[in-house]
Order: sequence, then C-alpha cells, then structure tokens
Amino acid sequence: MKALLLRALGRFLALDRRWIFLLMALCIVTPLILPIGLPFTPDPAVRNLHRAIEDLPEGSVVLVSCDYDPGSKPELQPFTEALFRHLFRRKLKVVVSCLWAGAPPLVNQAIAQALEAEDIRPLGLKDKVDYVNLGYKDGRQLVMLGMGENIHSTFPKSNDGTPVSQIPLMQRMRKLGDSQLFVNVSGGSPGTKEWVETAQGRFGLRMVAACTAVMAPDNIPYYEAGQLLGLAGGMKGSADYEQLVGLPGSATRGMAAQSFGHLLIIAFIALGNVAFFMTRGRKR
Amino acid sequence: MKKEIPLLIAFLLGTWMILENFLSGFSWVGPMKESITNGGIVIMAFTYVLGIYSIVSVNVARIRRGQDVVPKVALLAALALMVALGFWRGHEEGTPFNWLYLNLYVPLQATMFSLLAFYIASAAFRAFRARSLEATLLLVCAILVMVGRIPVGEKLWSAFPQVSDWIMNIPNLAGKRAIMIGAALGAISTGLRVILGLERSYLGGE
Amino acid sequence: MTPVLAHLSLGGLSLSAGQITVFLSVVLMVLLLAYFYQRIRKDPGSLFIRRIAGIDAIEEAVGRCTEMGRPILYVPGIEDMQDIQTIASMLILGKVAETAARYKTEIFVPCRIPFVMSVAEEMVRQGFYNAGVPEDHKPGNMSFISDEQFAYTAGVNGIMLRERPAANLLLGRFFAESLILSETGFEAKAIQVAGTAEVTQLPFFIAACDYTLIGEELFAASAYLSRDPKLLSNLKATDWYKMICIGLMLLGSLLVTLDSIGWWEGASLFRDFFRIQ
Amino acid sequence: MLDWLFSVEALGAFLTCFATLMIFSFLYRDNPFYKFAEHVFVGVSTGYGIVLMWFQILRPNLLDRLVPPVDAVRQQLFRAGELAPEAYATAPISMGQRLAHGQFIYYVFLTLGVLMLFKISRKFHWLSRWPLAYVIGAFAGIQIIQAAQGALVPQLEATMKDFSGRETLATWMADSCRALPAAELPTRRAEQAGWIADWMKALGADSVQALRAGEAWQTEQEGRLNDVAGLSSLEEPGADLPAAFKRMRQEQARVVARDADFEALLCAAAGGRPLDSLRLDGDAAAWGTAPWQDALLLAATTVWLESPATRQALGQRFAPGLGLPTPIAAEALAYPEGHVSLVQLLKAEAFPQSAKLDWSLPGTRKLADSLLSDVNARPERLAEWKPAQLEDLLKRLKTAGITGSAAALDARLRVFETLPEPGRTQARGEFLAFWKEGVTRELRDLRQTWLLHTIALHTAPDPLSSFSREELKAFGQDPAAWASTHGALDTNGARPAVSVAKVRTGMAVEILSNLLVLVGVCAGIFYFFFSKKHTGALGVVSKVGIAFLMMSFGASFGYTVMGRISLAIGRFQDLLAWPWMAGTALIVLVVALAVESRRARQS
Repeated sequence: MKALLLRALGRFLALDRRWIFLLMALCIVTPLILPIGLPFTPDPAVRNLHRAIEDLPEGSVVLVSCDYDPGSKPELQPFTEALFRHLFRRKLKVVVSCLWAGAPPLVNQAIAQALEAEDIRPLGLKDKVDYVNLGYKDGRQLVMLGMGENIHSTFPKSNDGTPVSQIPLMQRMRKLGDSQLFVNVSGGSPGTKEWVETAQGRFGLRMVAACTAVMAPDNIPYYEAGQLLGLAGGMKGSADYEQLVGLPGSATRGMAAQSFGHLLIIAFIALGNVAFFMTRGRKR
Repeated sequence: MKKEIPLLIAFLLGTWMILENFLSGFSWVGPMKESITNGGIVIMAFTYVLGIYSIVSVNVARIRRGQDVVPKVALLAALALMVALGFWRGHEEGTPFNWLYLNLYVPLQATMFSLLAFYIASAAFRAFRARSLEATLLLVCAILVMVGRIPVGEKLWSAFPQVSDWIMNIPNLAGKRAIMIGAALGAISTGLRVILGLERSYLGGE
Repeated sequence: MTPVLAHLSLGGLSLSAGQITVFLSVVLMVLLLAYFYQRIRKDPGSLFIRRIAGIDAIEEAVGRCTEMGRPILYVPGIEDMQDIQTIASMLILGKVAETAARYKTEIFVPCRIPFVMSVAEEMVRQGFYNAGVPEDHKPGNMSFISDEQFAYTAGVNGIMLRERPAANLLLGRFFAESLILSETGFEAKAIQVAGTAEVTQLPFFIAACDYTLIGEELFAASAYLSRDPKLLSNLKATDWYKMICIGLMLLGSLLVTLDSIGWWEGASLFRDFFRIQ
Repeated sequence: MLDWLFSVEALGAFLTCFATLMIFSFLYRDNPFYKFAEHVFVGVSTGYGIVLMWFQILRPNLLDRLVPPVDAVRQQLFRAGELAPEAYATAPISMGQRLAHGQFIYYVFLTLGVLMLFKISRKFHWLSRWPLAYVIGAFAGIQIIQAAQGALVPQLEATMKDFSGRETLATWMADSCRALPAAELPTRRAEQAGWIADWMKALGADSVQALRAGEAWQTEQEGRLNDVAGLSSLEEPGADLPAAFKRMRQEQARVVARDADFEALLCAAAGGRPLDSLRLDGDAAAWGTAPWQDALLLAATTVWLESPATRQALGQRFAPGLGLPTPIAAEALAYPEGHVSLVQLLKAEAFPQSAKLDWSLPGTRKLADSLLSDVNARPERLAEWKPAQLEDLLKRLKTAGITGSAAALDARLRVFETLPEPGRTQARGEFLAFWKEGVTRELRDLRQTWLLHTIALHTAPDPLSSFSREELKAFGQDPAAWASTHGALDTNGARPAVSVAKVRTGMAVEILSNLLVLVGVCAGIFYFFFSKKHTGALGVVSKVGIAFLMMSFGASFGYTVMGRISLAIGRFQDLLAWPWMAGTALIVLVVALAVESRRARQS
C-alpha cells in the first residue's frame, strides 16, 4: 500500500508539464467566456492616486510619461485608457511623453478612444491645445534629466512632427517642474524607479505611478516614503482605478480569471510540496 | 596614451556629472549638461551599427552553412521589410510600418511575455519547495499576497487584503529597504571605482 | 513640527539641506575608500573578508566547465550600460574571463545591447590578456542577439540548448526573462549562478539556480574575485559605511522621538537634513 | 461580411491570432512554426528598433543639430534681428546658412560615434575606447548621484520614525473617524470629542496638525449627516421636500453646536494658543505647497482671526489663489466670518468685474460650500442677490462640481425658489439630477465605503430603498450582496477605535510596526556585512535579516505571479475578441502541426 502510494506520488511529481499548462489555460479562459462578477474594494494607494488627480485645479498641466509597450498592455492599457478619460473629464491639459519605443501607438489609441467617449466628445478637445503626444525618445535617464532642464530641446518635435515651438500647450510646459502632476505609467526599466531616483526629488515633482504588478513591490518604498503620492500596481491596480473613475473595463473583467489563476498556482505549490515531502520522508 | 586618455575622459565626465547636481544655480550648467547627455545618446546610437553588423553576419553565416535556412531568411527578410517600410513611408499611425507593428510585433511580443504565466505554474509545482525556514517564509508570504490581491480572497476572508497589505508594508518594506540601501552603497562605490580609475578593465587589454 | 529647512547659499550656488547631505554622502564614500585603500596597502594582513558562497560558486562553475570540456555562458543581464548593475557585471566578466582563459575554457557572452557587447568584448580581451593568452580571444563569441527582450531570451535559450555550456552565469539586471533563462538552464542541467539587485527576480533565481548573489553581493563580487587587496579594501569601506547608515537611522529615530515627546524641541530638524526637497 | 473578410482589418486580426497561437504552440512542444514565428519576431523587432533609432534619435539629436531645419534657422535669424517679420515665412535659407547655424560640439559627438565603429578594426580598435570611456564615465557619475539622492538618503530618512506615535496620530485619527457609522454619531460625538481632546493635549500635537485632523473629522461628520438626510428625502420624486429640509436643518443645528465645541477643542489642542499665533513668518516658506495653503484657507474661513497682522498676511497669501486683489482679500478677512464678507464683496458694485474666484481650488470649493451654508442659514439674505448674480453663482458652482453636501443642495434649491416660475421647475429638476450625479461620483470616490455604509444603515428596515439601490448599481455593486457584506464590515474592524484604550492599542501597533521596519532594515543591512564573520551576535542578526529579505522576495513573487497571469489574460482577451478568426487559426495550426509531426516521424 505504502509502496503504491509512493509510486503514485512519484509519478505525480513527474507529471508532464503540459498538463499543468492546460489547466492554467482553462483557469484563465473559462471565466473570460463565462463572466463572473466578483466585487472588490479599491486599494488605498490607488485611491490616493485618484485623489491626487481629483484635487488638481481645472486647467492644470499633467505630464504623463507612458513607459511601457505591448508586452504589458493588458495590465497598463486599461489604466491609460481610464486615465485619459479621467484627465479629459476633469478638464486638465495633458502632455504625453514616452521613453519606450513601443508606447506611442498605444498612447494614440488610448487618446483617440477617450476623445470618442460620450462624456468627452462634447468638450471639443483639440490636439496641441488641450493635449499633445510628444512621442518616443531614447536615452532613458538622460532624457529625464534633459526634460528637467528643458523639454523643448529634449523633444524638439511632437509625435506627428510638429515643432514644439508651434504647439500652444507646450508654451506652458518648458520643463518637468512646470507640470502640476506627473503621472508615470511604467512597464519596466526605465520606469518608476528611474523617474523617482533621477527626476522626482531633483525637480520637485508631484508624482503618481501606475506600474506592472512585478514592479509594484519595488515601488512601495517610494510610496511609503512619500516620493509617490499614489500607486496602482498591476491589473488589480488598473481595475481599482477603473472602479474609482467609474469606467469598468477590461481590467475589471479580468479579475475573475486572475482569481482562478492565483488559486491554481497556490494549489500547485501546495500539492508539489506535499508530494515532495511525503516521498522524501518515505525514502528516509 | 591608449589608456590614459580614456581614463581621463571617464574621470572628468564622471566627476562633472556628480558635481553638476550641486551647481544647478549657475545658468551655464544646464545647457552644458544637456550637451553632454545628448552626446552620450548619439554615441550609443552609433553602436547599433555594430549590432546590425553582428546580427547580419551571424545569420548570413548560418544560411551559408545551410542551418535553419527558412527561419534565418525569414528573420533577415522581416528586418529588411521593416526598415524599408519605415524609411519609405514613415512610422506614424496609418502607415504600413505601423500596421505591421500593431498586428505582428505587438501580438508576438505579448504572447512571448504571457508564456511566463505557464512557466510560473510549472515552476510552482516543480521548484518552490519549503526546504528551509527561509524558503518557507518566502512561500507563505507569496501565498498570502496572492490571495490578498484577488476578489476571491476578499470573499474568503475579508481581512486577507489587510494581511497582504501588512506583508507589503512591513516585512517587504524592511527587506526592500535593506537591499536598496545596500545596493545604493554598492553602486556608489562601484561607480567611484570606475571614475577614479581603480577599475579599468573595461578599457580592454594590450 | 514646522519644517524649517536649512539652506546654503553662495553666489549662484544654492543647496537645500538634503542636497548637502547627498553631496556629503558621496564625499564620505570617497574618504572611506581612500582611507582603507591606504591602510590595506600598508598592511594587507589587516583585511578579512568572509567567504561569500555565491561568489565562490562562480569559480567552482568555471572549474567544472574545464573538467567537462564545455564552454561557459555568461549573460550580463538585459540592461544598457547606464545601469550600474551592468557595469558591475562587466567587471565580474573581466575576472571570469581571466580564469576561463587560464583554464583554456571557451566563454560565450550574448548581449541585448550593442554597446554592452562592445564593452564585454573589451572586458574579455583584457581577461585573456591578463592570463597571458591574448591569441585565444575570440571576439565573435560576444554577440548581439536582438534588443527585443524576448527575442534576446529566445536566442540565449538557443545557446543553452545548442552549445550545452556546463555553467550559466546570469549576472546583472534581469527582468521577466529570469525565469525562462533559469528554467531552461535547469532543464539543460547546467550549474547555474545568478546575481542581481533586481528584487522582483530574486525569488525565481533562488528557486531555479544553484547559487544566487543577492543585491550588494553582486557589486562586491568583482572585488572579491580579483583577490586584489586594493579592491577588497572597498568592501571594508562599504561595511563601515553601512555601520554609519545604521547609526544615522537609530540616531534619527531617537531625535525625532525626543522632539515628539517634548524632551528636546527642534531635534527632529536632524531628519530634515535627509529630505531632498 | 465578405467585404470585411477581405479587408486589411481582417488580415490584421488573422495575423494577430495566428502569431499568438504559433507562439503558444511552443507550450505543446518545440516545432518549426514556433521557430519561424520566433525568428520573424527577432527580425521585426530589430527593424522596428532601427527605424525608430533614426527618426527619434539620430535625426533630431544629431542631424538636426548639425544641419538645423529651415524653420529653426529662421527663428534664430529672427531673434537676432536679421530677419524682418514680413519676410519670416518666405526668406530663402541656403544650405550654407543652415550649416553655419549648426552646433559645433555635435561634430565632436559625431566623431566619437564614428570612433565607436573602429571596434571592428584590428589595428585601430583602441580608438573606440574614447567614446566608451565617455559613456561609462558619464553614466557612472549619474548613477552615483542617482543612488545617493534617489535611494540612499531618502530611504534613511524614511526609516527615521517617531517612536512616540504622536506624529502619526493626526492622520491615523482622521482615518479612523472616517469609518464611524453615521448612526452612532450623535451618541458617540461627546465621547469622540473627548478622546480627541485628550489625545491632542496629552500628545502635544501642534495646532496645524489639530486643524488638519479636525477638518477631516468635521467635514466627514457634517457631510455624512447632511447626506443621510438628503438621501432619504430624495427617495421618491414627489417627496415632501420642506419636511425633509426641516429634518436636515435639525441635523445641522447639531453640527453647528458641535462646531462650537470643536473650535474650543482646537484651541485647547493648540496648547491654549489662539490659532492666529501660528508662526506666520517662519511658515511662509512652506506656504507654497498646496496643503498649507489649504489649511490656512480653511483656518481663515472657519476661524475668527483676531490679529490684524495675521489677517493682512493671510490676505496677501491667498489673494492670488482666489484671484482677488490683495486689499479685498485682506479686507474680507477683517470680518469675523471671512466667507460672509466675501459674499458681500461679490455682490458689491465695487467688486471688479475682472476679479474671478478660482472655484476649482480645493480651498475655494470649501469656501463655496460654506458660503452656501451661510445663505442657507439666513434665507433672508437671498433677497439681496440680483438674479444675474445668482445665475452666475450657480454656474460657478456647477463648474466647481460642489456636490455631496445637502446644505449646498438645500441652498441651491432655495435659490431656485427665487427664480420666476417658467424656468423654476426645470432648473430645480436639473439641479436634483446634477446633485444625484454628484453623489454617484462621490460614491466612487474616497468616501465610498462609509457612504455605502450610510445608505445601508439609514434605509432600514427596508434594507435598500430604490434610490440607494440605483446608487449601488451605478457603482457596480450588487445591492443584495452588498447588504449582506456590510454587516461583515461592521464586525471586522471597519468600525473605529472609540475608546482611549483602543486608541492606545492602535498607537502601539503603529509604534510596533515602525520598530519592526527599523529592526528589519538594520538586520537586512547586517546580512550584507562582508568584512566580519557571520557568527555569534552578528550571525543571529544576519539570520533575522535574511528572514526579512525572504519575506520581501515572497511578496515580490506574489506580485510577479499576478503580473504574469494578467498578461496571459490579455492574450486570451485578444483571441476571444475575434472568436471565429481565432478558431480558424487554431484549426489551421493544429492540422499543420499534425502534418508536420507525421512527416517528422516518417523521416
């Protein structure tokens, strides 16, 4: 009997990993096909992020640095979409820059989507007057330093090639410090860490950040130390923000799949450990 | 001469980049810093020529040897196509270049990335063992955080999010801070070693 | 508890209390480095450095490659040269290459950034030169794969499976690819030593690699491997610096508390010297 | 349908699905399709990088600096006075002129860049060390500062915590007040006021902290009371509004009575100092930051400032923020109730037309709210308003988005009573809708928890009235589910500590947490000691350190799992966006794989 159990456990431990993959896929796809609504409460750090935007006077300039690419689209694009809706709705001026080559198309997509929303369209927002996308710039921290000194020389042209000197909105925005709030949407490095360390303190930025879940624990010390006024981490952060802004989107919809994925991984860790210790114990 | 000049360049620029932080009151510091940083960007852009040289020569050699001909040709063709489209019609929205980016590059990259969800599942089953007290701490914290971040966790026990917040705010914060402080010291001393020329091996031999 | 920030003004120079501290923190490091450099040069015996298992493992790994007659794979992370972790990794590469050259073992360094590739080539060249076999250096072994993260990862995986290195050294700044690389290396049964200061990736390295250098150990590694007392004096200096940091944190907490309970009004001003803004 | 099937969009969708599935096929096993997709990926990404490198870096940062574009040259010439304004758009710019306006230093960078290419040369590759040293040296310098300024010093500062717990008291207190159910307010008020006073006094928190904590406390309570009354009055469209307002007035009377206690409380908390003894000169430097301005604005609008000098200083301070001329702002503060005199000023003929209040400032919003409450408290004053002024005020309020306070609602509705009939009903209806929307917005806002609480508590015995049910739905909550969980919230610590003993516990937890962080950080640093053997005491400490490190790795791991799964979700969401396309691609791929594996087996 013992031997039988031992052999079964041994075989279980040597399980072909394709079964694991299949289970994972099922855990994710099923809730997406059959949606289950699971209520959740927004995280305090996300609420503070939301608050930081709500507290801005109308017409303030918000600089958004979108430093991510399609790789982290599912986590951050819902945030960016909700962010633009929120900023436009609050009648704030928006300047966007990107340190990642893959970001500008995603940004344009999010802006276009926000402009078409029924609560934004009547506002008649104009490109270059109410918002502008400066596009991508390589050089990482060097760009941050450059922007702190002079955005006009760091980004001589906007994404569509218009010289910055001809953009009305940019006349109010000569250096990083001219923005009333700095929002960093970050998918890795260069991202929140670099912005905080290179620019936040040095140029005295009021800064909030949305980052991928992977980066969130790294950024919590900055949030705790007050260097970030608010922080939204991962798909949960995006879902929280969607809730707060009142625009449940793809992040909110993904939370059920997220739940099952986590539970499956926990189950794997538990089963793997139980089987491992039982077989090891017997062998001795 | 072959080593002294580079060492001098590194020393002067490194020292200057430290000092300029404290001299921002002077009006000439800003433009000078901007020029220096722009120069760095330009130099690094040039190394891409070396990169392309490396990638093309490696792949052409493979094709000549008859290894993986189809994929290697596809690689070079895709590269050439992107570059040609980019220089021919630009990279703005609505161009063929952008279309390929959105419909090929984006899904390929995102899918590569998402393979990790599956790898983690297999690693969770295979590698994460509570072998020691430390490893057990790691696993317990990981599980609590995972449960606390999902709606189901909130449903199971409403305090799970708080527990996970506590882990994030106390032990995680302390651990991260210790690493950050240690790494910052390591970074400062390593950087100084380079600037002061104590470490000069990056300049190569002879 | 009104913040009254100290301020230094001298002509065009204007520094806040925090900036002064930043300046002093760098100066302090320079002084400590210089002091211990001098002291150890005079008396090399006064230096003790504990064994760091992970770093010793790097040397073991190189030895094992030699025994098995298989190459070493050195992955310097995926960051650009701007990152100090990449610089640290390059310095370690120099020492590893030297050992490898001495043992006549081949070393592969696939890079994600062309600039890093250039530096890696110089490092390895120097290593082979130091070992007295500059003619063994093969620049082609330092290659650029792609600057796209996962394209790069796929390329490195290819090397792990094709060239069958007996040791994988993953040292530098890593992100999502850490798990893929270490899993593949595990499957390929190579001895693996990883090191990064990127906290998010450490759990994966710890799970899948034989040894892992955590945070500062990565920066210490090149000095440790060099066995050069002059460089090892660095570690002594940073240790002293750490003591000072701990002292400052305790002192700061004490002063803030004393101010708060009213025993020493204004004592929390001390903490303002650590505020950047 | 057919048209779409042959459109570029459909091709894109198919490409997306097929590429995704080709990569996923690797999970089954390594196969030629995966290999193909992987190589195409390397090619496309490298090509993409090269194109962007040129357009975004080399062209603007090098080429445009060496040979500036025509526009830039014109601008420079114009600034130098060498170009007449009328000729600006048409003046011909020669290549020579453009080259002459280039920046010389960029030729140096160009040279350095080219030197980098000597890497390939056997003989001259040492030349590439110059640019190498340039980049490494510059970045080492930047990294040193980054490590010191961005990580080391701020993290040291953040670890220097107050271990008396007093510093965190103010914020902690405001937070816990926030969670108190409104129903308990009347009975708990005295108790609560008591312990706030006790603790403020005992701990010597200073006046500004008291002010901030108090402000949070006050607005929360006030808003809650008012909203409760307002909500129940709005349940039915034909409700008896006058009766509802009467109820609200009663609640407000209680609030006003409490305010008097509260002011006394604040003074007591400030150690008997009158509030205007705030060190104005010393604090002036700090006023630039928003919270300070806000706190002072609040002080000015809620507290009587005795000293003329203080009034003058405050007037000067927030005149720009209010958009008022300084003397007017100072004058306004000369009255016991600053906001009332501002109302007077707004109405006065002397008030300059150009002067505008910036209603979007948080402080001003508060001002507007109190202004309305004032009008509300003394309805007779409405007679003083001219219709045009009223309309203007309403417009401003609307743009300022002042919502949530039933006092404001009341005032607004009263204002409508003064309008002539044809427009009255419509305007009234409009405003009710506006207010409802405001509440909905606030529900999604910071205070949602207690608002939801309030709704649930105050609609008993029928657990959820139609109105609150709507609100909950608007917030995306299931009303029934919510009703069942709010009880759980009550028993699970959402309720605040209301006794001194509980506050003590809370403070102890706070202190303990700070201590734990301090211990963890120090022990963690000890783990990284290299020049000492990890035995004895150091061995124990470094063991503790590694425990903290491991816990933080665990937390990172949890978050990483979360991130990776999100990505997989994103991929499947994309595939499910075009189910037919994805299905077709899947079938094609499976068939191809089967064929391939058969051929592989045969050979």
